[in-house]
Amino acid sequence: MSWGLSFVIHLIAALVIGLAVPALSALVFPFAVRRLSGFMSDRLGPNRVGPAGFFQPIADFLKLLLKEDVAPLKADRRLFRLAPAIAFITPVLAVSVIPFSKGFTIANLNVGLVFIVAFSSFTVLGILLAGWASHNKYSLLGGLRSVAQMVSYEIPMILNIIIIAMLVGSLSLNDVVGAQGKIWFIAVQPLAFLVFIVAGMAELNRTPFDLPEAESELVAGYLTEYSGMRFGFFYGLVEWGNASIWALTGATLFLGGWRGPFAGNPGWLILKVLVLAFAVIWFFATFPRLQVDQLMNFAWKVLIPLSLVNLGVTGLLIILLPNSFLPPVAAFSWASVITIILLMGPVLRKALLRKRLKLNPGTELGTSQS
Amino acid sequence: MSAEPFVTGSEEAAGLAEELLAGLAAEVYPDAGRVVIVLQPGRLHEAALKLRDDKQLSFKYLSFAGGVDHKDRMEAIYILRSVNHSVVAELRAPLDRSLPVAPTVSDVWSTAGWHERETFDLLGIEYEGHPDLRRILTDAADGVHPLRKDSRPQRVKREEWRFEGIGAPRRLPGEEERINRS
Amino acid sequence: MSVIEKFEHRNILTTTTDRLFNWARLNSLWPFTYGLACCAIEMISTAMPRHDIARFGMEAFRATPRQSDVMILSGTITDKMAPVLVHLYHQMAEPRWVVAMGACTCGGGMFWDSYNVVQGADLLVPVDIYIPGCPPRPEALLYGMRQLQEKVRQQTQVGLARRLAAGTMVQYDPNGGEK
Amino acid sequence: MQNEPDLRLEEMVLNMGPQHPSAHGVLRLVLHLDGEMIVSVDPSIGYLHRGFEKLAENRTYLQFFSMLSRLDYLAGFFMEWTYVRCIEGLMEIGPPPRAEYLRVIAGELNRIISHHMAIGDYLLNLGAVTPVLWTFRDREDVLDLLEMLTGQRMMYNYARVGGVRYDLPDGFEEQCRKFLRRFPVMIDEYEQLITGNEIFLARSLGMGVITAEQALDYGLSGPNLRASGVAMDLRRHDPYSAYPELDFDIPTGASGDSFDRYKCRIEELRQSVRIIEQALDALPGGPVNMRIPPMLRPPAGAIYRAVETGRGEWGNYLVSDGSLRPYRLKMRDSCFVALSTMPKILPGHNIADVVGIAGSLDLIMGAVDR
Repeated sequence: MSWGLSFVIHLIAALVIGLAVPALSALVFPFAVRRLSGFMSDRLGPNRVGPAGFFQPIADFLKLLLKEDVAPLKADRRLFRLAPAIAFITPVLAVSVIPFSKGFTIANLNVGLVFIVAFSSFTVLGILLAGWASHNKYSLLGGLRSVAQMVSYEIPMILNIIIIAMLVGSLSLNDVVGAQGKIWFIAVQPLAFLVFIVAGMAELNRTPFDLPEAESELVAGYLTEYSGMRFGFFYGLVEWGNASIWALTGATLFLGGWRGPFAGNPGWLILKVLVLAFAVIWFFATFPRLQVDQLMNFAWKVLIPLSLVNLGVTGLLIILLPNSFLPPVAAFSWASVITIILLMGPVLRKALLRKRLKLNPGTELGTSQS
Repeated sequence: MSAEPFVTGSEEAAGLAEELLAGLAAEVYPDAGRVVIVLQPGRLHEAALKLRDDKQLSFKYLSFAGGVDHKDRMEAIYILRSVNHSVVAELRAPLDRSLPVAPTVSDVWSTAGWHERETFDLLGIEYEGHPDLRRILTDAADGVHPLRKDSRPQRVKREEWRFEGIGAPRRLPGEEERINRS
Repeated sequence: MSVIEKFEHRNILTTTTDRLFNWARLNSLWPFTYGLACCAIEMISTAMPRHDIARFGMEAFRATPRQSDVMILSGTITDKMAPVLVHLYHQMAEPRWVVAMGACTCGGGMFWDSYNVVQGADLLVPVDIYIPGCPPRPEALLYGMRQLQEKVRQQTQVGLARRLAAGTMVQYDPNGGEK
Repeated sequence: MQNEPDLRLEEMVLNMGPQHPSAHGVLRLVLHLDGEMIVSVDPSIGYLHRGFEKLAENRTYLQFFSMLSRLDYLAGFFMEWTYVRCIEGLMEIGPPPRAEYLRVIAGELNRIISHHMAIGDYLLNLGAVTPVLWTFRDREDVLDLLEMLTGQRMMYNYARVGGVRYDLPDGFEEQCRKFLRRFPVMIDEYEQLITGNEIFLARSLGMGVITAEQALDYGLSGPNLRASGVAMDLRRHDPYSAYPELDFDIPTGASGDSFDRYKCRIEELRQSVRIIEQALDALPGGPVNMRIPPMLRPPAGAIYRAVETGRGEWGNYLVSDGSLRPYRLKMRDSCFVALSTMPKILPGHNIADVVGIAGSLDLIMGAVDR
């Protein structure tokens, strides 16, 4: 096979998979969210369109495609139209370094981790542009919140990716999967996995960190002025495409990628992605939303120090015990996770929740006091 | 728990209030479970302060401030609640109907601020010294106060706002931010 | 010859696209969270577990007019609110529909003689479906939304285009807006 | 020129409402913002001003009756109760004891649905989706009971001058007791989902604090007042109907923040269950209505009567001139005064807290605007 033909095939495969992953996730995830969160709140969710309502997202997107595309007169219209396309770069490109099974990677980069981190920043740019160009105060606030939040949570995210890279000794995602032949990294570094999940929720603007599009405060945040398919781009393709990129990365880094009990194949990867996506929906149905200052405090005062300590200790252990560093790293990580969950939870709750309610028994007349 | 003597009913409270407001009130009598205090013109603010600060009656709670238009005269009404006791008092301040002006009590009870704005809006009673006397519920024209007995509120011409199609001239205030059809 | 006139007569292309497009539209009518008064509570109840409007793909209550398809006017419209309402209607993207829920939006309701109440939403914006009741039960709202779906089903692209070109809503007729 | 700073900082004016997802209907808040911090607030109301007070003057006493439950449309029975108490007070009649107990039952059921909405809506404003769905699920059960009792889901027309409209229907008592047995479990379920949640605690503790002095000064009432530590409840303070014969506690908070307001409402749900149980046990026999003249002509005079609704003191000041129509009907609403505290308590908070605090104050615009 000549080099040229191989390049063309590669390019077509990259485009097909790069577009298919966000498109499929935009079709599957909204449906799953509506049915699952419906189930969690004692409802049915959409079930009339197609088998069990499975065509609901198709109807939604076709409708959005047909809807009028409105741009406010005072908006910066060039940027307004460009923003969804810019934000869409992330899910299309980042998927190309994910190993789907043995030897099935679109681009086997030796700096795959760096590539993912680099391209995930494009979403921030798109959202900032969308918020800025809309000429709407809600959009502006949403866009600014989003940038602050995504830039802050990028740091713990990257720190934890570095931990994995240190454990593997390589930045290639294929090597990461290859290193998890015996044990998945979730068992070695549960602390990093937890931080990865939390930072991921913030990166994806999902509950409890969905401040940029906080519906009850900012109407629809940076999306407020978007209608029609441009809204569909953001709402479906970008958001859920990013969610699947996050889940793919998480599955690859911590859950063994395409590895599975019988034979390694993409099915296992998809299963792991769905498990992670279920976590997203579960959080959505459970948590209220944080506040901007609390969100920032959490990133800078909790997550980043935690990640730094984890990074330092892991690095130290790797230097001290170059041949058998996995058991001590696992011991340290598990110990810190158990400490955090068992100790900090109740302590924090007790500190926050003092016994404050007083019951005044049924009293005689006129004895209430000021 | 207050150590003050316990006021049981409106009769007893009426006696106490009469004693307290000697020279300010024209009439104090119990009626239908509450104490009615009809004030002499122009003594509202003094009486309000006295009623609030009195240890026994301690009317620290203002339920509402309103007014009644009695065709020939206007009355500003204040319903007070005692914090310690089960007593309700009604303050009535007679006003001149052609130019109803009352002193504000929003410095005595903060809650009066909005109630007075509402009464100003609906009845046209002007409260002297009120920090922010604007219409609150309606945006009627000047001089129109819907709850006055002789008021015939002007109907707003709704044709001005009506949606008449996409190509129609825009008449809405603030409509210059019209959307661009691409 | 305009584009609209080219598709004046029904053919297999227009009918198929009509059916496909209408299928998408009627199955994803996203209402606008615009609660006005008492009826708003019943509108919320309709979206809640017992009545669950989500079954028809309508639970995506969007908070911004740009992204919503149906404006459910739930409650009394006052003089102070009327300009806001029209403004919001302007901001919605085509195709858009309006449902008048409850007696007040249909014709002023029991407040018809008040000095501050608009006697019906159709004085301000074109209304597609009227739902009587004070307030209508959630079942009534569901029925009304089903009727709106029927209306959307009978729409044609030509009718829609003509509506856009003419600048006004075409009144409901079973031929789907064709003359 | 040199004195001018490079960066010009200015306040941003944000118009929240009248159409806003958490405007509780049609509240409009003009916020002056410094970044995300609130500098000052100017609530603008009247978007639902339907002119009830004027309409009352144009209708006979009985014609006006059907409008009352449209005021506070979440708990309409309290409005009817207050109004009939005014007329009964003017006519110096009292309903038969069975009617008083039935009014208490209907009133407490109304309090439950009102608090349901308050709690669910508050959590929805904070960004949690599931609580509102759960509370509405249980709210429907109460609405079923009320529909059995009165024939309507929301607008009851149940109270009559000199009694109530219907006696208990068959099967009401069993269904009500079944509900009362199940409901405390549901309340525990809400608390499991909401009260212990760290994010909820972080969002509610110390937010929108109203001290006891401020609360009295501003004339707050209901759970908002009791959360500040003032045990003032009209059911005890200015007793009416069958309440003196019933045993219940008055929950009070300690600090007057959003959390205390939420917790007071949760506790009041439990107390309402207690009250209904006692009322069902102690339900006396006899008629539920008394003969009154078909054309009501209360004697001339003025009267003030108030009822403790789910939101606080609802009062009617009724002036009669002896004719068929009320001469003047002034309504006192607790949401109106709760809203008037917002310019005082909001500055210094975040945008996110605006909706949180508004939700915890439990505003109903139908009652605010009248």
